[in-house]
Amino acid sequence: MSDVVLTLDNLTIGLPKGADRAAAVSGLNLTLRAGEVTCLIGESGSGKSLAARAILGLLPPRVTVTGGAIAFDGQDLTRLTQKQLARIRGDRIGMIFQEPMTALNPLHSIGRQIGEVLAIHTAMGATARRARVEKLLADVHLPEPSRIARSYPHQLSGGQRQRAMIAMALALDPKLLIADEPTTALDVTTQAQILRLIHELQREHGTAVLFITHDFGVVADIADQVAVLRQGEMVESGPRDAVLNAPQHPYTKALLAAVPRLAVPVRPVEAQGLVVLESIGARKSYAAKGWFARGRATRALDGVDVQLHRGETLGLVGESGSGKSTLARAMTRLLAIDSGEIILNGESITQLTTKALRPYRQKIQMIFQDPYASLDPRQRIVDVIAEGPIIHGAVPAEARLRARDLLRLVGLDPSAAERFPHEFSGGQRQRIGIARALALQPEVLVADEPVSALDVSVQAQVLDLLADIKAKLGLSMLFVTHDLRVALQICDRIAVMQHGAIVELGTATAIFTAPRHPYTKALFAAVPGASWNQSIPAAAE
Amino acid sequence: MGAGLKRFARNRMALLGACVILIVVALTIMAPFLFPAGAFALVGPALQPPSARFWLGTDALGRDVAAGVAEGARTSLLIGMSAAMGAVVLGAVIGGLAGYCRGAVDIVLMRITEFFQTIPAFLLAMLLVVILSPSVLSVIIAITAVSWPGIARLVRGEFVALGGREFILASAGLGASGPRLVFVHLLPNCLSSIIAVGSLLVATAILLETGLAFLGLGDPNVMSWGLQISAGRVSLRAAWWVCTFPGIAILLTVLSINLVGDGLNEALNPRLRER
Amino acid sequence: MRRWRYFGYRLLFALPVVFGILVLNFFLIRLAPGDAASVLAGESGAASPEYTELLRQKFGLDRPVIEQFFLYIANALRFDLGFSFRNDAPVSELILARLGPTLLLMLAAFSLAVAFGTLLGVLAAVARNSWRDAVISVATLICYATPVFWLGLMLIVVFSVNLAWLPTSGFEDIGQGYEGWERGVDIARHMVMPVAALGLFYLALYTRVMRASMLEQTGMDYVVTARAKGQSEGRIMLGHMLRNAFLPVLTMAGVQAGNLIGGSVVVETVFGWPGIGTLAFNALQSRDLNLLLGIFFISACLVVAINLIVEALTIALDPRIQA
Amino acid sequence: MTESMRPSRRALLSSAVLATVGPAQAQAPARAPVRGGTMVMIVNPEPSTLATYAVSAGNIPPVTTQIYEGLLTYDWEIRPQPMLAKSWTVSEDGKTITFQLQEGVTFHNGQPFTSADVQYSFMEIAKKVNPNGPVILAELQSVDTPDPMTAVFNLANPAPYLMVSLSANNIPIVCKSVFEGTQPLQNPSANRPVGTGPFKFGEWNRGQFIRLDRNERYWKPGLPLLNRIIARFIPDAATRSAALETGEAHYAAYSAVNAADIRRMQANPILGSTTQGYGTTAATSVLEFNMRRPNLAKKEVRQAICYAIDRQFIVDNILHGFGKPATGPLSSVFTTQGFYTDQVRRFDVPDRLEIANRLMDEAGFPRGANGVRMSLFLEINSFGEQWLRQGEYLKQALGQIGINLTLRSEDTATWLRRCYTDYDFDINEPFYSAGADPVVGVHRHYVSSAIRRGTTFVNNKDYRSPDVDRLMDAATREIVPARRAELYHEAQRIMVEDSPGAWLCEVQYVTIFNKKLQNHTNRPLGTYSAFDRAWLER
Repeated sequence: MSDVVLTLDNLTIGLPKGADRAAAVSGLNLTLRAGEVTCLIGESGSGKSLAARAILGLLPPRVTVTGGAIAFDGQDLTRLTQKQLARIRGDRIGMIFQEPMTALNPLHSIGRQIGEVLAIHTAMGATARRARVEKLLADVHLPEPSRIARSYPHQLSGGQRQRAMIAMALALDPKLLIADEPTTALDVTTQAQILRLIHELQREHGTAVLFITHDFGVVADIADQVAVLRQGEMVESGPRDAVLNAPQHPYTKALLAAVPRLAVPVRPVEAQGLVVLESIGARKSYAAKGWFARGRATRALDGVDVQLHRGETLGLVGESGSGKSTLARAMTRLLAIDSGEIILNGESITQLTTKALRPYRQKIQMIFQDPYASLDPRQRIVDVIAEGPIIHGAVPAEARLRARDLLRLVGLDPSAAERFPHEFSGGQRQRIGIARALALQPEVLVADEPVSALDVSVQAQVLDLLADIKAKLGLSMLFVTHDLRVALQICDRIAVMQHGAIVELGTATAIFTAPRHPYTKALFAAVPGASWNQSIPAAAE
Repeated sequence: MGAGLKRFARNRMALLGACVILIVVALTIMAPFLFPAGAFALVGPALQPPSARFWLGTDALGRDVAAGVAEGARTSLLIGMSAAMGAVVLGAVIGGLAGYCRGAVDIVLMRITEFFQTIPAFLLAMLLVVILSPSVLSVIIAITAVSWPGIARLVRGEFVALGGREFILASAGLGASGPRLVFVHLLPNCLSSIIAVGSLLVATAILLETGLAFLGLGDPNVMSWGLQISAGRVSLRAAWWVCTFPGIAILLTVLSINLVGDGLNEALNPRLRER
Repeated sequence: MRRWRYFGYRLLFALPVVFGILVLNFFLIRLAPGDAASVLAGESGAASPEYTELLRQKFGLDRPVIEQFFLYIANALRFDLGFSFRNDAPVSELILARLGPTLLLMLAAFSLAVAFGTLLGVLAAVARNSWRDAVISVATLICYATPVFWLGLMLIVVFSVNLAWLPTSGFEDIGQGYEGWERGVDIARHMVMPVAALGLFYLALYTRVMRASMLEQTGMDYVVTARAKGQSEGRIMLGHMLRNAFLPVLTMAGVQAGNLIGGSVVVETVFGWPGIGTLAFNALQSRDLNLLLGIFFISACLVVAINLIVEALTIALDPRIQA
Repeated sequence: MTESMRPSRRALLSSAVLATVGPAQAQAPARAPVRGGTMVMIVNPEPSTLATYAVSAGNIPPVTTQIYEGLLTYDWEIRPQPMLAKSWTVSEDGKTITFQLQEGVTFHNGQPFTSADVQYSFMEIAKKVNPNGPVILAELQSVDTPDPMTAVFNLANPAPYLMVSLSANNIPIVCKSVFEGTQPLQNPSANRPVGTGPFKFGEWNRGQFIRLDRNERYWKPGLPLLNRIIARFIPDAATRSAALETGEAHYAAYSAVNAADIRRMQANPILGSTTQGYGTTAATSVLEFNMRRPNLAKKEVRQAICYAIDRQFIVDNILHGFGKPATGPLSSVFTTQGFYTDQVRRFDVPDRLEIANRLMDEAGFPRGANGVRMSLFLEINSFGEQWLRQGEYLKQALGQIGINLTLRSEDTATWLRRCYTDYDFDINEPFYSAGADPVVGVHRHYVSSAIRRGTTFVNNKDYRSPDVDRLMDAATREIVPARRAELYHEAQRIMVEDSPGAWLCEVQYVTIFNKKLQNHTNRPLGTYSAFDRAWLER
């Protein structure tokens, strides 16, 4: 097809002794062409980011390229000194990162940081540089480029920061752009915009792009070529449609199967049960930080009315800051609300003291997002799970015995009981979290983004487990997620939240097939790989 | 914690420090046997240079400097550890209250803490020792009184950080009571930071104690390195050994405690470890 | 600008702190046993009770404590800190006379410690795990563990008595009639050892903080970004990491301001430096209440002022700070 | 005498040898004096005030005696010599003293010196605000000024001690016009003194130095020789020694130099030393027993303590040899006047420990299970490190006779209040200088009329002996020296027998000076007199 810009030839990246495997990446072959987006996709630990960083010689200390070559512009980048590499970086190869907040120097203005690229690689004077920076900022569709140039990173939104990063990476019109999960930290709607921007600029300039991601939806949206990486080895590569629609390797197949589809699975329609948990007009605002920030309080909940019926799963969907987590915590009384009522089984629990609340606690249990933060690192698993029953008066020995049963229930070996949280993987920890919640035999399970920190394959397993348990135990579940695909998979009804209010509430099918609110529509439009998602066959299992 | 100790054991400097501290501790235990007459006993001629009979020489009254160093180790360690312990307890209570209760309690307690950090610590310690009249107890109280704010801020910071962690929320969601949250979850989780910082505090306390004693604010009935130096100071140049050896003792002890404290910090402090 | 408005708030917040210190100090010192008049009488040999009473009246010690307190606060607001009966001079005059040398000593020790601490910290961090790092680390650990007074005495023995390079003590050679530049050099020579004795501990402290801070910055994403731009390592260090790494040092420096004054008590005593530290110790010994109150007040003001300067520097260096 | 009873911080180290040192000048000026130069003397600690007329702290006169002058000065035998008084006559009955004053003397402010100034200095200043005025001038009824150059002192009773108490350090002559109509304690000249002396006050840089400048119009022709005197204040002892060794400072008297450093300094070729110049400031370290305490009310216990202490040890190890054991309440400096006697109960006998233990048994204090008979507190004198050393020694020494001594170290104010107001002490370890006459420095510690609560450095022991009261009262008025000596001998025997205190050591002060500094110690008052004839070699 077009010109080859960069070739990875049997690239092997060694890890320091004591790592879980010898090579982060072994024998990777990849060809990047001008005007093409090549997606390197893999789960966490697959070595995809290190492969990208190796190109620019930006590997962390003690991680080194131990074999193979990186051919760029007739040179083998692995043989260049740091000094020689520095001349290429930023000039002929640009790079953007996952977290634009930390990737930008917090103490320098945006203009200065972009201008720095120009100062390093060109002979432009200060005025010329300033003009060029503003032009670049305008190119990435940032409003008021001169103001943005004077701003500091913390004064911009996440999307604006990533745009500025892109402007910086493309400042000198490089032949290759390396994008290391550039949209992972962003909300879906912002992600869609950034993806469009990269696509647009790349088409305009004919840049070759190496795009690192873990999301097949993103791949579907942006990739020309796809390479799938597992444990440092490439298991499959090829044109996008070939890989997505006709995967050859079992791993690719399994990954694709795990991707939640943008579709509502067929599930038996049940009669709506009684209301178990209800929020009436819940309001909550957070005072802004700082002592003198008068009237700058953020309204996290703005009079929310919502009802959870017995036996159903209600999804709360929204982007960050929409108030969905706040609502979940308010409804479990982990957070006090300013006004309104929280009603459990017809009783108001809004004003109860910690002590008075205790009997109600066991009826509502929560599952948290971060499997690393949600378990006390100093507690054995058995104590984690038995803590609830013990608090509620169970005989400790019995509670511990039951903890082992629960471990079996969530698919873990009972021998796990004596170990500490750090000995488990993310998915396993999330199972432990579920076991802890179940230990109190609750009526309502509140799951706050329970799968968003997990790899896609693990995510599917945990979702299955939740659905399974819910069905088995006849629970009601409040399910908080930012991912519409996940919500459609698991929820009976979905509430879409924006700015602390529910903008649309309906059955999953209704929301999916006939969204009414513009924001709901926008969310659907922004789902990565939306069109592909709908088209793939439900098979692959 | 076990893994932390293993990490600690791999730190050679910290192990070296621990060895020195063990030697100092052994010295305090053996002092009554090595020097049965006590450190104040007039055992020989005044200002004898180090010799076979008096390893570290004698001071202006003919007391054995070695006996003083051995007995002083006990005092310095006693004062250092008690003051550090006091500061840790006081700081943990205040910082814990502030970090757990938040809100107005937090603001008031942290203002008080800042306030105590602003007052020149050494001047305050001097003042307290004079008000309470010099004794081991008053020196401990004075050092405690100026050392707690750091711990308070540390504990508060940890409590606030941990309070936002999901496992605390999870426990609260299980219906855990306040004391349970504090003693089962919050405190054990910041214990390693407290131990690390607390151990460094022992070193600071010993330095403070010697500083106070240098200015004549030590307990006159108890031998301590500070007292030895302040007594030997007048004859520093006629008899260098009188305050040289206690000085070296201070230096080594404080250095060792710092090494151990740093080692503990690196081994136990998860945030440092992640780096 | 919002950021400087924030500074204004900090300034505003300093006032209650200062006032609180005023209140606390007053009552704390009143708690102490002993009466200044009896000390003064003691200095006078065997004074009669009538004479002691005369002194007590002269200095208002016979008034109720509350009355003394309000008198003190009212006067302090006018920066009139009362009269030191022991020194037979107004407190503010005594302190002002001593303020200069102490400020000079503290600021010199402080700025040198920060400057060299930063430099050494960077050197150690750059050469991490090399012999240079090891030497710097060991040296800082030793400085960190050395009692200040001991260090001072050793410096005198070595550099004044044995080598005769530097004067033993004092602020300047009185009676030599030095003027202008010569006088400056003379004072500088007198300052070398006190500044070294006071500053070495903080030098070690800042070196440690700076080293750790630099190492922390090394792993930051923005450093990778700068590298990805093609920036050279030297420029990355100077242009990007240094300023970020310096912020914790600055914060630490602010926290340590109070301790610096404490350290100067000991150092000033050893070197006969005519500053507030010596004055404070003498005042404490002789239970000169008004003078002590004044010294505590001024020290606190000094600490608050240093903290404000640190705050201003932080604001200037860190654009993230705002009200 | 104003120096009396001051627990001098400088004191400590020194004394007894001094009376035996010959009166000859310490140095023989071989070369002709040179004019000019700046002398740097170390004064420690820094004076709190220069109001020497109202405050008798011992660190003030080294500065103020350069500025103020007295009516008299003294020769090596403490015989009165002319100063501002050119001559004097004492009447037969000892009740009238007539002074003829120096002519042509002016104060530093230009005012001429007249008998009105003398009258004012004695009647308005010394008698009223000088803390020692009530003792020294108790008998002074009035001062007449028949003409500007004559002052007549009228006494109620003879006062044999008065004529040895008229030097500048005791009663300085101030300028009447400066003080008239003001409160003497608040007079601006308190810290900017105006006198008639060879040096004028220059500036006082607190914490650092006081500068004194040559008085160009000094009444003694051709004097002073020095251009300037700097009194430097260095708080740290080691640093003071170092300043002398490096030649930064020329002169340090009293205990400015630590006893421990003296031998080394004496070996230094650029430095010299002398024990002269402390003739009227002989100092003795003592213990005071609180006889209100039942234990200490027993004479046997007090004597036992006296026996238990090895005074020579204190001299050797705490005073570093600069002193000698004391035998009783009068210092051996009073040997010249014949007042001193060592024919008293002696505690330095070979079997002193056996005697002490026997006395304790007899007093009814057998040793307990742990060998302890009783526990007592010792109040540590807060005026210097050496007192702590002495306390540490005493703890060991008294341990030998079964007394468990606990040291209590408090700040000066608390110490003074405990020992002189609250009487809440067991044993106190002060330090007194005897003054030029026993009336000034000795009586107040032992006569029962001096039991005055709240007054520092008087009889705080609750010692009440009618015999001693009677003997001392008689000695105050007795003008025949031999009879006076008899009275004192008898009093010493009674007091040592009663042992209301223990007399430990007479301290020998040593002055360390740079050998370039010449002719600095030419009077018994030493640093308490002007350096008008001192000069510096170039």
